[in-house]
Amino acid sequence: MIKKEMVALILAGGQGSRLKGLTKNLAKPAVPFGGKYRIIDFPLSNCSNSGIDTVGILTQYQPLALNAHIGIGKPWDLDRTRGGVKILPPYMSEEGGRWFKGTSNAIFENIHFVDTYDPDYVLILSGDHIYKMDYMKMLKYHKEKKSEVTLGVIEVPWEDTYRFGILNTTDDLKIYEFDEKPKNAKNNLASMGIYIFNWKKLKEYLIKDQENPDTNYDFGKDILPKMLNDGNDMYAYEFDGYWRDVGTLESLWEGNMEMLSKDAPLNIHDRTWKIYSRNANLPPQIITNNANVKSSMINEGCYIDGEVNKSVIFPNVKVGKNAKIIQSVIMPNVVVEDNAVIYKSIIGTNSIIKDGSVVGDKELKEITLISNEDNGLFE
Amino acid sequence: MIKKEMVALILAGGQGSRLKGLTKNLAKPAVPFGGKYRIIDFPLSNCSNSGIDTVGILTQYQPLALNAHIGIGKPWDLDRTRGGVKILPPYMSEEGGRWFKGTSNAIFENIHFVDTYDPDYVLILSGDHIYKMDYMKMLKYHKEKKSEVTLGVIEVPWEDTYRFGILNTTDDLKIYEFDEKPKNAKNNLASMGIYIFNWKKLKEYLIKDQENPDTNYDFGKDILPKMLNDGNDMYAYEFDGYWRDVGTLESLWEGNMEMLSKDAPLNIHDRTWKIYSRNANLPPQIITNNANVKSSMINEGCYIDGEVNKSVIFPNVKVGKNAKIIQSVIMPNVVVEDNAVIYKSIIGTNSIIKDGSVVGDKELKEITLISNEDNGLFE
Amino acid sequence: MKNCLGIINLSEEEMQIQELTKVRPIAGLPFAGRYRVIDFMLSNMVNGGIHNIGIFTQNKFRSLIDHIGSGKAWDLDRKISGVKVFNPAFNYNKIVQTHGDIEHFYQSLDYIKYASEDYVFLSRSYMICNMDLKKIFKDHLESNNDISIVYKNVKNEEKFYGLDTLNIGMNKLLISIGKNTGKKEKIDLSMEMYIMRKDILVKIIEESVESGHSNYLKQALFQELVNYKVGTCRYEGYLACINSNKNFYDANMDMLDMDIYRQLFNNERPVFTKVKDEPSTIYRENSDVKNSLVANGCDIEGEVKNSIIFRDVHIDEGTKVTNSIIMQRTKIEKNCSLNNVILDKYVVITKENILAGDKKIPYIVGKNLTI
Amino acid sequence: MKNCLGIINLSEEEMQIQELTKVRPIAGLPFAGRYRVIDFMLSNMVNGGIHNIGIFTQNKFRSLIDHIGSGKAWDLDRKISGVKVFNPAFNYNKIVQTHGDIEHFYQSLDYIKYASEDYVFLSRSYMICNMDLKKIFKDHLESNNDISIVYKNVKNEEKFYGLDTLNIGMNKLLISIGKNTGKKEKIDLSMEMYIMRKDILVKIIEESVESGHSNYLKQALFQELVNYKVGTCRYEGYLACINSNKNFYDANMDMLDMDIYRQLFNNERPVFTKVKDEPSTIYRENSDVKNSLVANGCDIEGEVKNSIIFRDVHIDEGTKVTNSIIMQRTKIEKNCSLNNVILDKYVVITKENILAGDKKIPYIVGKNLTI
Repeated sequence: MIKKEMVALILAGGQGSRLKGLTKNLAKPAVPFGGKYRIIDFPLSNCSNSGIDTVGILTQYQPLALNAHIGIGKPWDLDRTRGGVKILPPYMSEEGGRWFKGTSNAIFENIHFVDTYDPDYVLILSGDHIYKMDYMKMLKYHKEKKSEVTLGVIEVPWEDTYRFGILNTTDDLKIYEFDEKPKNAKNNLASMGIYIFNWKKLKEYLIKDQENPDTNYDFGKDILPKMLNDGNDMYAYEFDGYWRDVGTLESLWEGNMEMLSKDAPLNIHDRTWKIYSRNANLPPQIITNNANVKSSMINEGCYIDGEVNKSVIFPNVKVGKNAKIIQSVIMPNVVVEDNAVIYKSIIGTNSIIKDGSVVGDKELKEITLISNEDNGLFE
Repeated sequence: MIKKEMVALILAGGQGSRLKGLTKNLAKPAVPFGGKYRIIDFPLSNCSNSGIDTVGILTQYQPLALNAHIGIGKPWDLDRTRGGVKILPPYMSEEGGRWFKGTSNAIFENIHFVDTYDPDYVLILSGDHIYKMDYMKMLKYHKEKKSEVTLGVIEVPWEDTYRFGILNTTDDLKIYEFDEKPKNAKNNLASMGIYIFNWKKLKEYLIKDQENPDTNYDFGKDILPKMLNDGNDMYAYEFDGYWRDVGTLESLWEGNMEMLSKDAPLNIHDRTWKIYSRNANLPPQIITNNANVKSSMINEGCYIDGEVNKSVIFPNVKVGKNAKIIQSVIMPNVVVEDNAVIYKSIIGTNSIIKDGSVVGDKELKEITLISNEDNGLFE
Repeated sequence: MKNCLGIINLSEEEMQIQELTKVRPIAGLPFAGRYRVIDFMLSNMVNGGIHNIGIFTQNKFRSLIDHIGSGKAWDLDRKISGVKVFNPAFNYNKIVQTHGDIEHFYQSLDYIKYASEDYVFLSRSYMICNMDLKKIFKDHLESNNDISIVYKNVKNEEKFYGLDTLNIGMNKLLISIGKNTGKKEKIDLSMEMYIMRKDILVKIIEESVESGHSNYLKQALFQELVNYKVGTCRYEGYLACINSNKNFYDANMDMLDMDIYRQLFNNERPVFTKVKDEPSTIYRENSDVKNSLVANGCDIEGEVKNSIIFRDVHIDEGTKVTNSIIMQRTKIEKNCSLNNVILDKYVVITKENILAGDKKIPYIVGKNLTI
Repeated sequence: MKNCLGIINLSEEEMQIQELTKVRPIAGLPFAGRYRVIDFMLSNMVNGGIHNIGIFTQNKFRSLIDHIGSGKAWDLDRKISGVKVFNPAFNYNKIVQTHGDIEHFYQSLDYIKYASEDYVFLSRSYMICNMDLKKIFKDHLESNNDISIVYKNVKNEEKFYGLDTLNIGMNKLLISIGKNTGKKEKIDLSMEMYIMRKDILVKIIEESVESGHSNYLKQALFQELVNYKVGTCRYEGYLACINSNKNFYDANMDMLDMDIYRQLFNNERPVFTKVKDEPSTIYRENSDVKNSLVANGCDIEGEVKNSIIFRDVHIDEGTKVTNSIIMQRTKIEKNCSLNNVILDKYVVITKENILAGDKKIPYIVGKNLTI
């Protein structure tokens, strides 16, 4: 097997319970986003565009749709003879079944996979953030700083610091303290959940951590603080683009809405940094004579016979006559029958909104979720 | 999703502990066989050659090498837009982790997968037999007999009946009794572990079986006897080609040796029923001036500078000067150093046999296994 | 129809559709927002169970080869069989050039001969339809005829003038093939699709090359029909013939009729094409889109009525597009007005331009132009 | 070398290798048991990090297109870039045929111009070697020359007669290019590989077409070299030039020398080719194989010495094959004797045949023949 300078690992095993019904039969990274994508398309496309051709995806929770989506990585050009994308599920060994007990344990269980490529660096990503980032620039920074661990950070408004993991740094961005969800933050640089490690060093800590009886098997709680305490050089890498955690219904809704503005912070049309996904084979969208579409995104296979305003409509959605969709996210294959009205809602894949029904908060305050058993199943 | 007449499910989750060290880091269906294949290549190629384009592979034990081998099924022409081959691992759901508790439970947990294709029939295969068979002929028979379940059977010598699951049948091959490893067999038709079920009927029994507190979650022990007791029409389908279980070291060794004879019962060169596998990219084999090769199979990437007699040599094996290999199976990437001698052995992938060492039983009676931690890892 | 080889013959007349076919054969013409003309025949074959397809091109084959690629989009990237494009072999040493396509088929006769299939379904690509080939094949087998020709009974209209018509006699047997002069009110239009045993096609090609009496495969077929029992299979459903600018324009506009649209696009027999990585189309605040087919990746700020908009088209503020076909990656700047216009790919219409054609003679802007 | 476009120009002289190149270009010649000649240059490029490769063919391109396919075997089936085969466009309306390849490059100039890479590595395919292109590219960049030509310093032998030699001056700069007349004992053989900025190549092609002074790209390059600062990069390692039957035979036989074999085949820079589904080769009880290279899928019952055996060859009992090259899917029946023979693909040698050539003029049996 040929050596790779850097291997990426995407943590995609989380249940994402704050997304409620959407993740009942679906891993969080497989949740639809942005009119045609799934969340994991963003880190995967970033890897591909950054020139990283070896990616392991650690799965555990409801991986069927995710596995089918990723396949051998063709849509992201990651179907490589050497390297490429590999799905790493938990498995049974001679010693019995081994579920991943936490983020650090998941990587510990796959040390062998990483070692096959003998990398100098490992990039650890999570599968639930929306952003476009060149990881190779971060690696260059990591090397320049002679860092042991580099954490991607983003400036957040001071008033939001209490919601994030804040990194306290010296002037040259060397990290001296982690401050998890601080009440009185000393800094406003939040961790993005993007890490570059020197692989040898990380491996050493992973093995040590397994032997620690008090470990939570968690990167943030165990590995990183331990490494900092031991005096390893850790730096923050500032990212100044768009970055959003879409782990809650509110943030998922907001992330979708942000794509609709004229000066959308995430330029999805940029041909130099495309976001790839599995493309369905569906006919073009039909906008009928009765339709009235404004400030919305619509995808292939849709049939729009009603009103759509400030909404994101995924592929293969039918919107009936006199139906109204306001400030909503409509996931694939949904049927909105005639005269139905939807306000500020997220409608899960394969749902049917019956003729004349009214869904959501007319005042446009609360977000309503309509989900169903079949959320996970679409092509 | 489009309807499929028949979907195949391959049970590939077994540990295969009778293969000892070979399956320490490797699922049994991924064990190398026949000079370049893995065991699962046989049922997969049979599916492909039979025109079955939708195959689910149920994995559980050490699936990494198996997953990498199967990928999206390109080597077997099973990378289909609709259907194709899908790997079905156990996974975590809202209710927690779900290992497959047995063969029938494994299929129960994947009812949803099968239902996506709305098939009339389901073909259940195991991933540990070597044979070439047209499953479509069996389906034709199943339909003609108006059978609910059809079991593939093969005539075994009467003296071996005690080792097999024997089916007692009426003259028209209708099954009236299962006789597991009988001391005094009434018949010599052994079950091959190949079943065609009417899907609706099977599903009904799978669901019932889950609710039975005394179930072993096993096809042979629970589902089939229950169906027979309930008076369902079950028929045996006689197969008269070569069929071999390679689940023990002895049978694995014998199966390999059987390929070497001039009138080998399994014609691997038959172009009308090719056995497909992932093909490595290796240069041709080199037979040097010192080499002496007789009655043996050798694959690409090998360098043979010694004696090879009645042996099966997998890809990328080096055989040093004055080394001798007699009646042995040498798996990929093995290095046999100068002057080493190997008698009647199975040498696991990536092993090194040191200069001058002698391995195996000089009397050619016992089979010796040399295995190592890296058995699972080769391309 | 696993036992049937598919052949698509692209040797087509392009006289009446020159501007758009400068850079591509008719088979490669963009259609209905995201397809190319050949996608329909390819999908018909794949949905009919044909897994071995040969496409015989004439010139201008490069864009078509790019489109077909490995055949993945049609699930035709198979180990055995799949899709194969035959370009006419180009022999430097042989300056004498025979006209017609029969020579081309003769050069590749081994492909036809040695394919494992026993039957062959021969067609052109310029007839757009969604046809159940399994049924057609079944009809042919049950008829016990040597050859079957597929036809559609249509009300005669100008768009069918000059095409082949079938004279059908007793038991659906063919009497003769004629040209549609426009005199009859209803005609049985030949869809130029033929089913036969493969050895019959091989024999027809060989005999024709030997005798030299035909330069075109179609000529050769017509000449030989007398020697065989030739039947007919009737097709019901939408049919468009892409052989003139007007027919191309009208067929695209037909897609806005939901009844026709649903005849071409359904779940049972989907139309496959090469997929592209395009984001969703965005409709801006002041956009106004009605009765239109819109593909992915567009950014629409202006007004669009009764039009077909292909992928990645940008229509700026204040611009009105009506009754038009706007192909891929086109940009129409501010305050333009377009009516009865066809814009080919990569066209830029600079601001405040007014372009208007007539429904019968749409105004066409060729590929890559900026006006 | 991600920033470098690769171009393989197959416009090659086949005068001295006619029998084997009847059905394929030199680039498509089978080599070393399972490869084709072009695999080596393709693999050099891929191992050097070049991901965008254009292959410019002349005639007989069909088998080559089959071999390359989607480029999967070389990991070149990429979304952006990958491998593209350019056949000379065939214009029915233009009977006047210009000779040479420069016209072909000019037709596809957009491909070169609009590729995202800034540099281009231009080569032929008939030179077989395993070259570290990353190092060559680094040397070129550090030299600050406009163009670099790759050469190898070789002891002069008959096999190099007639090829280009470089006259190299101070600082490795090129003085001139000459022909090897065989007079010197050691020569700096041009490997006909050129690295330059892409715009230089485009300029050379455009100027050459404009002035009409060259029909071949190589001519054009030579003509223009005076206008640029041209350096040289030295290659050390095995080199074979497949431009005559004898050189083809000798180069295959070279593979039996383990030192040479290991120079061409190593783990660091593997040679990729299209893989085939073949079982292991079986050596029967009475077989006797020595000093030979054997590919998969063979069934050997007889004697094989000092030979190269391709895939799926059957050598029957009592047959002796020595000093020979036996290509794919050949069958040699019982009690034959072959010495210094080349059998092309699908040949059958019926029983008790004796074929013997000379090492200098091996006996060649063309494709598909039964004798």
